[in-house]
Amino acid sequence: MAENEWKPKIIAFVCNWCTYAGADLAGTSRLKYDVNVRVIKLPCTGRIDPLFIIKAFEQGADGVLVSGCHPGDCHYTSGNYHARRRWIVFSELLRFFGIPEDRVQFAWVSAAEGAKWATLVNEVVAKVRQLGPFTAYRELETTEVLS
Amino acid sequence: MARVGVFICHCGENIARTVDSAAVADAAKRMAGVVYAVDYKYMCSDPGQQMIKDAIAKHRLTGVVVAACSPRMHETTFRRASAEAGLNPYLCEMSNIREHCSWVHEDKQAATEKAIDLVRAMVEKVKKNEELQPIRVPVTRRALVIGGGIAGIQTALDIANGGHEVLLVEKTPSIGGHMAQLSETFPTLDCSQCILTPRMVEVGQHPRIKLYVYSEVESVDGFIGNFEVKIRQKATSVDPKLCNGCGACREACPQKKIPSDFEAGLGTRTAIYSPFPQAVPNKPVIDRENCLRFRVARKKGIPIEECTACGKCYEACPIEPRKAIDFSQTDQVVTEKVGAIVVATGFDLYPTDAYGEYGHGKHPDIISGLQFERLASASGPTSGEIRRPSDGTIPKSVVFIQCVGSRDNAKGIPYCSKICCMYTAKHTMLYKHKVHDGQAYVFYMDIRAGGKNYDEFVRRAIEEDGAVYLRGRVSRIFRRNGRLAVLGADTLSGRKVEIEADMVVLATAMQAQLHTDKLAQTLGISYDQFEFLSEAHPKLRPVETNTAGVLLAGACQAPKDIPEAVAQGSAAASKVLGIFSSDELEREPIIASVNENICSGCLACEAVCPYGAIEEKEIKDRDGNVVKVVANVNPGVCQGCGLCVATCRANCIDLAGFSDEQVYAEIKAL
Amino acid sequence: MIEELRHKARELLEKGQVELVIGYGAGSDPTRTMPVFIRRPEDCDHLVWNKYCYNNLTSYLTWPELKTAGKRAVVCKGCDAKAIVVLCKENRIEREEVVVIGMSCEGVGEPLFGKCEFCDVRTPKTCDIQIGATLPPLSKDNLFEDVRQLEAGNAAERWEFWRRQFSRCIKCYACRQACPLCYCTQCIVERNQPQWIATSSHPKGNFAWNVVRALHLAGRCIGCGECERVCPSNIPLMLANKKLAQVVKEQFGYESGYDIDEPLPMASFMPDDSDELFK
Amino acid sequence: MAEFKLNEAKLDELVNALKSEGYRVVAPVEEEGVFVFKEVVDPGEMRLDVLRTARSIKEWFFPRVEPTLRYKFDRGSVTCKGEMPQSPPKTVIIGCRPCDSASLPILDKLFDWDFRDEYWFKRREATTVVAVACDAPDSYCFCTSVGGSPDGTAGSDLLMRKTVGGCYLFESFTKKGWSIIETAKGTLEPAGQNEKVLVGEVPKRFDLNSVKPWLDNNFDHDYWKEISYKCLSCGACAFVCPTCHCFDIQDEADLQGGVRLKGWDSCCLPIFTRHGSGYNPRDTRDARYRQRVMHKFTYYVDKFGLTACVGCGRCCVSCPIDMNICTVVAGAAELAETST
Repeated sequence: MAENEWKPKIIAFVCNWCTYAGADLAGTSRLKYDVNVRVIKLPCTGRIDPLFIIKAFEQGADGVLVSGCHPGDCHYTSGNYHARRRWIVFSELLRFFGIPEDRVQFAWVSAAEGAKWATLVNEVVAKVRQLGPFTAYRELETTEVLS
Repeated sequence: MARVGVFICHCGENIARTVDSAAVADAAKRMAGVVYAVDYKYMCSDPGQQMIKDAIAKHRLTGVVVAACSPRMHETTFRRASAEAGLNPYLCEMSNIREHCSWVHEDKQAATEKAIDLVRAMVEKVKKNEELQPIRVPVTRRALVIGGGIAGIQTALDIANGGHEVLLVEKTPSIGGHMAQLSETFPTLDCSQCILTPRMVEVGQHPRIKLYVYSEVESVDGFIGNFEVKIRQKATSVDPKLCNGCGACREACPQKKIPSDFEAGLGTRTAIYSPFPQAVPNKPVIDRENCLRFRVARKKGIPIEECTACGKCYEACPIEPRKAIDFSQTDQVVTEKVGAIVVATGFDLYPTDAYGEYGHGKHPDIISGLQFERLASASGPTSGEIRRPSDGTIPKSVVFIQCVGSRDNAKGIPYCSKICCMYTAKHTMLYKHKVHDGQAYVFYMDIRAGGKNYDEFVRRAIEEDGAVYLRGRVSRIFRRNGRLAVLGADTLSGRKVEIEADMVVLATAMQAQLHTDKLAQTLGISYDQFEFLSEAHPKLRPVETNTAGVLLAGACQAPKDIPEAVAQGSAAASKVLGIFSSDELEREPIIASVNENICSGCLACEAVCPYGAIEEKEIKDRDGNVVKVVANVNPGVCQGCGLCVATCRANCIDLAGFSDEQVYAEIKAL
Repeated sequence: MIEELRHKARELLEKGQVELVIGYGAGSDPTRTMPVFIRRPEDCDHLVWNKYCYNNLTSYLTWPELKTAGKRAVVCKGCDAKAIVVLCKENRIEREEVVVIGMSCEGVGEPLFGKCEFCDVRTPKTCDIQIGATLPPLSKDNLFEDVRQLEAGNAAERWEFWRRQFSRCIKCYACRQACPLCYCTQCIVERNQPQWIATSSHPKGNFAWNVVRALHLAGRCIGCGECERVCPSNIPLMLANKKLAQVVKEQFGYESGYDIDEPLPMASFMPDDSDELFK
Repeated sequence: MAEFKLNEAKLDELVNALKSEGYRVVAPVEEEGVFVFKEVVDPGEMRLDVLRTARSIKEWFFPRVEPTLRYKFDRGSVTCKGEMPQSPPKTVIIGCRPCDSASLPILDKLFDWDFRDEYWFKRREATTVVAVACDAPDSYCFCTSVGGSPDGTAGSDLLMRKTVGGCYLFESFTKKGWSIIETAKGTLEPAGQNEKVLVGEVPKRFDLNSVKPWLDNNFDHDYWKEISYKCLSCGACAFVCPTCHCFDIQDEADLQGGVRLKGWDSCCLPIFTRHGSGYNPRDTRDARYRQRVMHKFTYYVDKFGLTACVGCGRCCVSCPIDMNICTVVAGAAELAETST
């Protein structure tokens, strides 16, 4: 069945200090998680621009994961607080425009939470698998407007 | 045209077991812009690094991607290797195919595909990388310490002894702070002044410490290594160069009834005064509020020069020919350049007026802990004898109440003042040692005696010196035939208690020094709702603030006892010495920069920057007219978080190392 | 009211209190008006005021060529005047350099524009000279009704709704050009290194553009509705703007265009902002 | 001379007849509160009474975006594949106004100038244009000032004129037009000798002959600033215009390959003609708006002998600040009068 052939594509935008380190920890602890996630490292969740997520979908992502330090633990003291506001607003907008909530997951994963990272990735991939490929977005691809 | 070299590490079996490194190398060879790709058992080994260096030379690489372990592990290794081969280190990137791939996946084919993706992403990114040069900021190796209490003194001495100049600014006429007011100190009961005054003298005489007493910091500009501070020296009306501190002026002053802050209101002082005998510097100042001549001048509305009232001090001054007394002296504002600033403004005591039920102020024999210190102090108003302020009799029974203000949400102070448990225990001992037949009672909520020899100390107060500890709050205190009836509850026995006391001592809460918020704003550092100054990170950067080059010491940050204040003073000093270790600061070039052509100057970036690294910049035309205002990043201050970049709607601010172009390339590659 | 308006404007120019009055003039037909820039007192008779005064004239305040025009007066409805607050917060203008002539307004448009049914600034809050009687604010209780209605449907329905709407966008950028808060020297869609947003008006480019347009107005949009009014394809842009206004109000307790001292919600934070969204 | 007429009541039959003959029928249809030319699904949605659709019929020949080229990357090398519009379906546009029709021959010149634009002509060939004469023009109409008329025939294959008796007179001018009549024969009836047709009046607002010379000599006239200082610099006017034809070429690519797109552009947008250096020869609003007027009323005339404006009034209607090109040109004409 085609469902098996389709490999969900999840792009994860993570901060360098907490979540990236947390993912490293998952590795050093040899925890196993789903292979369909690709991590892009940034200094801080505060650096993550909503445009990244739009672009990720345009590039064929079926799901996006955004993760950084827990509130209060930001390496840059307030980066994730600002990011939190940004995501609260942005996720509501995406929801309003009809993008299923399960396609964009926001999380806090600290450098000590390797296990949380592993579970998180598995959950996100599972949810996206349930939704299937993000064909709705793919359909926007058409360049023919009228003919 | 990009010439990227890709180096795939097996990490022994660690990667190779689940990722087909050779296949990744082959795939890499087919990526646009890749001119060389190879896999090797241990890239981080010397031969591995040599392969990279050779390839850089042989294939004239413009970028290097090492697919191996986490960059947190070996990024520096490979960047150094690249640099040694003459490639800018920031043109070297790592793909994490171990922690993020081989170690967390089992299916070899899938893991290999993922590894290829991760390599492709980095290849695309590295093509957009730019050569970056470390940022160098010159450092003025000279420190400013604000506050002359024990924390400030310790900091100043450590920095000065470390070989650098220090400016120590104190707002009162003498350094010493609260510690100078204390009688003995817990848990050793050694005399506070005996251990403090030698340090004060050392400061006063230190060749590298410049003392600004009776002065306050007015403004601070600049950034780490390059601050410019304006210091206001209030007019002391005494020429410090001429005055020899003989004290004749004080003797002569007719204004003798002014309540003394140093004596916590239990003693008096003259209008021309120095706060206490061991003051450093030992030069008096004229308190212009209370000085007769100034009062008359104010009343008549004439300039002080024309006023002839009193002048007893002037006559008494033995200095010839020019007297040390100078009524016409005015405030001076001096500008100094410093490279680092340590804030040590200390604490204040919670005003007990808020506790009507405890009647502080209504009855002279209900006093604060600090007042008790003065009573117990050999240099105090009663030369160390415990006597009731009201009638000078010796109190036979004293009630000590802890947590007055502290841990009382109703009074708006949820936090614990930390030192009260200890000093109350100390008070009961001092009292017992001075009044052998006296009885001390202590009302407490909990006894918090964490610290070296602290709990032992409290136990001694109870077991050896017989202080009676009652767990509970006091509901009311009122006068009854010359004594004080203290009504309270003993929550352990569940009984109401009433104690006939001759004196009541309130362990009042510590709070931030008045106007700490103003100072914080001048310094551009943050503070909490109680106006205690905020550290950069509660665990890992307890001494730094968010503003690089501004550090904290002592109780201005949170309630602290003397050892802690001193320890933090030394910590702050060591940070300063670190900053001063070379005449240039070198910093990672991962910083933001503004495209001034398209910046519209809304300054949202300035609002969000956690470090105050962004300020307005005026763009002027040739005639000097301001054409527009844009944001400007101070490379010396920027820490490279990139918050401003994602905040900017027009994306006209970008972050080196994580630029829009680079992230975009990564997203496209995945 | 017109006479009062003209009189005040004339006075400002005569007394040299302003160099320029930006107001409404007669349009090409009785149901329209056209912005006019008036520099001479005698021209003040060109000013008009009626229910066809749609435009939000504060858009002109941020024009570089007018920055040098010295002190300016601008004729504002209550909704328009809210933009002044944001423009000041964002350093576009100095409050002192602009004289706001606030018109008491019973609503514009025929039939009445949607925004006017929930107007709580029929008498402008931000204004230096008030023209016309003070009018009581209207209830905003049902302000977000249309938002709720759309949200009643499921994600697929909403997606379909917006896909249909955005596919009709022709990328003429009238929405952006008319918006008083779209003042960027270079709009993000005009960035091509990298090209975050496809400039072509195909569904993909249109979706990205409309997401970003709405997002960049989050916590800023003052609800003057110009974007929607000027859209030649009649796309319900205000629906998205209102959604974000609702989020910002409910989550951060902030309403744009009222308090000049409050920090901008998207450039500030509270440690206790909701954490629900986050795993 | 009309030989046939169609009873209003039979419009649906007409549409069905055309459809069954394999025509794709395009006509004014309501979409989200605006009228645009769309393929007619249910004959009932066709609205011949609509005077002015939001956008012109231009987009049925010159879509707002179309791919012209696709390419693939293979390491260093690129392989390209030109993309010609696959021959478009046989189409009939019913219910455009004579002004819209008139725009087609004007643009034919442009698209067959230095090279023949197949994207345009393939669609032109496949499309039959059936205009409806205007019985009730409005104050925005100024076709008569630019050489058109409410029942002009330029560019139409067939013109429908409304009669007092609630019928449409059919008059064809081309083979394409005639084959429509052939197809629709069943629904038509012979026209009477002297049918009373309803045709509206459009007053002439200016004289082209006096406008052009003035424009030619007044590139730097203050007039341009006076009329355009408040232009918001949006592209609405150009995008709704039947004759505005400026387009932009954009590449959209990823690592595998990409597509080169041709899309509408507007001389009023701030970045129009901005150079790579950042320099923009038309950096000011008046320079850009002047370009719009000059292009239509003199440059195009010089190059192709035609005025690139058909007086449909769409730009005036959609302008956010009510700038009115008719008034603008009329103003220029006045200046021309006074200056001589």
